[in-house]
Amino acid sequence: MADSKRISKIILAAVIAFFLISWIIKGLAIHDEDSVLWFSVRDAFLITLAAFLTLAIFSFLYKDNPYYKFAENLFVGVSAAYWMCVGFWSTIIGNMLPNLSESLSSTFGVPYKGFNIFYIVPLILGILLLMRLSSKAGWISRWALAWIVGTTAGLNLVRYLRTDFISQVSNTFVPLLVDWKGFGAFYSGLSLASTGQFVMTLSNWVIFIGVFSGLIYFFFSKEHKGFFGVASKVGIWVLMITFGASFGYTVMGRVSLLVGRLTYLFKDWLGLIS
Amino acid sequence: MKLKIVVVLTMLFMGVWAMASAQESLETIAAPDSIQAAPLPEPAKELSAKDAPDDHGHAIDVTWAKSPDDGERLKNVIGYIVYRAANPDGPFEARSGLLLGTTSYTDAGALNEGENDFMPDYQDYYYRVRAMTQDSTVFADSDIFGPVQSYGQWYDKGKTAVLLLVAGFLFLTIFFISKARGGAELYVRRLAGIEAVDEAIGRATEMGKPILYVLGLGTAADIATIASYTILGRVAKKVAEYQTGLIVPCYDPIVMTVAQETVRTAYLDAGRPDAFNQDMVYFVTNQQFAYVAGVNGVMLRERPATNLYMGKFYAESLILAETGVVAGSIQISGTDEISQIPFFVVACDYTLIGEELYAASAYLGKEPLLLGSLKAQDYAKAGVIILAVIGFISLMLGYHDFVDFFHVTG
Amino acid sequence: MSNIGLIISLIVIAIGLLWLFILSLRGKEVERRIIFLFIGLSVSVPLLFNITFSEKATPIVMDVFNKVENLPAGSKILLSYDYGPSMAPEVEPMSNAFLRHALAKGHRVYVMCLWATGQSLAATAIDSVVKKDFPDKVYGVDYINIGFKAGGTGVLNVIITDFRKMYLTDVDGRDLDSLPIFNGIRSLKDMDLLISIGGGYPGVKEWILFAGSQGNIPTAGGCAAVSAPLLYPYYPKQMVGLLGGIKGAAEYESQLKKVYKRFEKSPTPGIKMMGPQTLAHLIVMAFIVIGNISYFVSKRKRS
Amino acid sequence: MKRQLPLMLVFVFGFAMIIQYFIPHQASEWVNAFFMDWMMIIGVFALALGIWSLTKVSWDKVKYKKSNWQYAIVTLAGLFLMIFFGFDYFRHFSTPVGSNNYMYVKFYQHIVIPIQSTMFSLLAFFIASAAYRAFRARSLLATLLLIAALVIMLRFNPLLGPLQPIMEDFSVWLLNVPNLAAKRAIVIGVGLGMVATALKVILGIERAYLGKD
Repeated sequence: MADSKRISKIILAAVIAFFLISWIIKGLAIHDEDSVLWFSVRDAFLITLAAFLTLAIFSFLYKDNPYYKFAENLFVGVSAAYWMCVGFWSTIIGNMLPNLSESLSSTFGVPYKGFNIFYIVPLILGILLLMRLSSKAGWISRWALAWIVGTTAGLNLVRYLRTDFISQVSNTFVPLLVDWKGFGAFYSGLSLASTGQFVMTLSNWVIFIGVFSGLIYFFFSKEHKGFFGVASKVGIWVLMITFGASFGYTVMGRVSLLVGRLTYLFKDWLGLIS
Repeated sequence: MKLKIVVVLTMLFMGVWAMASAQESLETIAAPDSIQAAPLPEPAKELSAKDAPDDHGHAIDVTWAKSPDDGERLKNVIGYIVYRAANPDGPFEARSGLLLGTTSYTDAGALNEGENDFMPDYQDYYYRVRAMTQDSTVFADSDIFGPVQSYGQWYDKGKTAVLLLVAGFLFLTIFFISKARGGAELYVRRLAGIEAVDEAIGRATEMGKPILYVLGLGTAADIATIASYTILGRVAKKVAEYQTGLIVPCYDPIVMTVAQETVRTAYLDAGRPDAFNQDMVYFVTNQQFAYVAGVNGVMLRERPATNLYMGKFYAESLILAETGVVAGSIQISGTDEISQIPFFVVACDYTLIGEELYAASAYLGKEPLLLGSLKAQDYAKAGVIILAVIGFISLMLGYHDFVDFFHVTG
Repeated sequence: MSNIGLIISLIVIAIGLLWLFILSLRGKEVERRIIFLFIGLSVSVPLLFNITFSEKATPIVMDVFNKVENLPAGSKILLSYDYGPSMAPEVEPMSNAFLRHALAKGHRVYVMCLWATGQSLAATAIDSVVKKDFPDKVYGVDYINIGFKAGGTGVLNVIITDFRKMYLTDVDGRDLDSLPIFNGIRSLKDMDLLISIGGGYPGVKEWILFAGSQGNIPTAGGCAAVSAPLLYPYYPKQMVGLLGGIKGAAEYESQLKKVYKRFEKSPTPGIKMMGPQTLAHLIVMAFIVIGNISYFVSKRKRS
Repeated sequence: MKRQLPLMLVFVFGFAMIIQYFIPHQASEWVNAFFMDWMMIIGVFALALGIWSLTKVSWDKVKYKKSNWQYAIVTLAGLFLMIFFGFDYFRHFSTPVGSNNYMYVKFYQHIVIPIQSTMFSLLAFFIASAAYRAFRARSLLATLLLIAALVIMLRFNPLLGPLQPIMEDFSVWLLNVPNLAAKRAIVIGVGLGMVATALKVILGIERAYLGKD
């Protein structure tokens, strides 16, 4: 126990020393005659800090460790505050205040739009929500919650139906025989070109059967037996092929992200590549 | 005098030459170098204008028939410009750019007074369409049409398909729920992912370890999150009965508030209000990856026996699920976010795919009322399949009205 | 020196994989940290040692290249930068390659944007490519940047008949008529090739529908990998060709290098990005194979 | 009052929003715009609750010296430093709305952004470990998953030689056709599930979230 504590202390010292040296070297590297010394020191610090945090997160891949814990907790705190400030400045000051109070608007330097009584409502609802902090009157906050849940449920019910559901249903109406001019023409013009009749017709059939069997798979009140059994099996096959394909396709994007991160380390921090 | 004659003669000559060349081919006319004065084209015909349907007002649809010289005869009309005035005598101002290959235009203005281009409702407007040639000084104006007024509608006819669907589905749901209330037995097939939830809670109790419930990155506005609350309610009730621990880190503060209320209710239902602690459900941060970092920390340090991911998830899904594997937890996930389902399928023990997430709350509750709505969903799916078959047949027969009905506008 | 490092690292990776392969034949599982290590290596080795794979241009990319190549010198090519910073890593290599190719061939290049965010990206790209590789090319004679105009497809509807209804000046406020490159240019129809880079809205699709097909002007595109499948249906009828994602960019760059010796030393970010991509894909596939072997071996052992 | 009124509010506003969707009139758009605005404003109040929750949980950790309590101090320090910088406005009345405090911006650029993109890039590692573990031909379904993934990944392989264009065409087809069909089936199912859930909430059948007492 005492040993492992000593080892982690040594590691800590080594890490601190390493990043201090890196800071100094970076500072020397970016400093030239024209730049102010303090700016070089500061910029070098920020680059080194970002590199340290990057490596601290990567160290999580080995195992959970104090450096990851440090980065994680710092990240949580800073980001929560960041969004709090953004919300306050852009929404409360930028959006609500100009509709409520002239004097406060001018204090914060936002153009006053005229008093609008409708902006009292969210203020009241917001205060109702804050009543949660009181143990006695906490139930009042449910009024605000009820408004939020009701509105969003109604809002999304129809909007989702329109944007996704109906457009997907209507797009399923595809001709199962593309440019059909009889079997003779079909055979003579047979080609594997992606815009050819054969591939288009085949694709439309796959789409039709895929959607059909996929929907059968999602039937809850029918036992998957007989016809339903076969159809739902085809459905889950199509789903699995799709999942595999999407997975394989995503690898590229994820590798690009890692390339971006390592480029930062190798180029911006260590200067190994140009 | 002589000069005048020369000019007139030249112009005459050019006019004749231009006319002759105009009839040769479209290419010569379309050529950019042809700057000769073209002969006057015929104006557009049958101009008409009416309030744009199914909208918020402040817009007028203008239609006209092609000028006879558009594509035929002189072939010198290349497009049209729509003009509008408040009086039949003018002044007319251009309301469109040069419109190509179309004979209709929606003249829309701003909605509110004081904005640029404000177009008040219930006011008379007069329209005129100008047929343009390659040479912007050679054009022909149509007759004036008017007066016409714009106004807003109270029902959008383009959304009838949605209305019918909502009404039909509402009817189905109420019908099956009242049937279920009447005591009818409704069969529901088993869903492995949901049966696993009960087992997983039992396992956590045996191991004396907590359960981690992640509501995802959805905001209070996502219906997937609403579905997740109800699952959380059922899980929390069981957890309270078994006296296992529960950890619910939240991404959205409103979701956190609702989740706290949900868990409190569940503990009350289980008869253990004393065991409820508000801090079981807490806020982490509403930044995607900071939230993930925090939840990862919880997984590796508290070592929950079971991780449940229910709701909306984005790129973080795989980070969460893989860390859960490292921590050795049983993992059950459910999301309607299609792009993330593959990662959950690959990394979790059980995954509720899409609609199964919405069915889960009904399953866990086993309440007839909720099962009734599942039955309604099934009938609606059967309806979609039938519609698709009808659509396919009607396309075969060349009858497009049926398909067009489902192309919702607006 | 770097070659030795490269060879050593590749040998290390190969031996490592071989060793894991042998272990898998005994039914052993690979620890996840070893997989992580291999992924880290597969991305950083190509980055550090600049490994590149020769990319052979596929027909859909080759068609774009040939179109640019076979136009007579002095042809007019319009490049539209329709993307923002988040898409830039994937598509910027394409726009740079197009710019290089067109200028090297002696074409006149007209740069514009349908995305507000494209304007500054276009300006920096022109600065970095033209000023460095083509110091003799003159702004306003060989190339021009007319910048961004709001309106999306509306802009296309107008400039297909008349540029000057939308654009009176270039991006720096110079009168178009004072710049020789715009002599005799009236509309998009005077262009010999339109190239849109960026797969969002408005993007390649809108250029095809509202400009290319409308005015019968050859149109080509470059887009992020995600949007490529949505554009394939337009090829080859309405679209000359398409560069899809970083792979399309890499193919174009290698073709460019093959034909033009002068670009041997030019940066090829597309090809560079493909090194880590290819190696990482190979590693992931290798691990899938290893996983299956150890699965079957241990299954047989048990039974 | 504690339970009936909220249920009524849900019902009334739920249906109001559904009806609002079918009315194109300006008045209806106006209601919608207001509601969206309100939601944003209430969201900020809720965020205050969130910050309170985060502070309380972290503070309790420090106070009761729970495990890893030292790191809770880091959270609190980050939180309050950033809030301090973000509200620094009160000392600089000249800055425009929003926080342009130098340290606030730098903290964001050099702490939030690098950690965020590094967390995101961890996916490159996890995608490999997940593929290794899960893509095994255990069953027919797992095999389909595995083959589809391999086919798509192979499109990148320069070693394939002349087979590569065919592989590419096939992977594009796979992404465009079966992929589209499956996604469509999921979307249609999800749509119905959403409507059913929303209806249950509006009708008051599903009310777990509203508390009981």
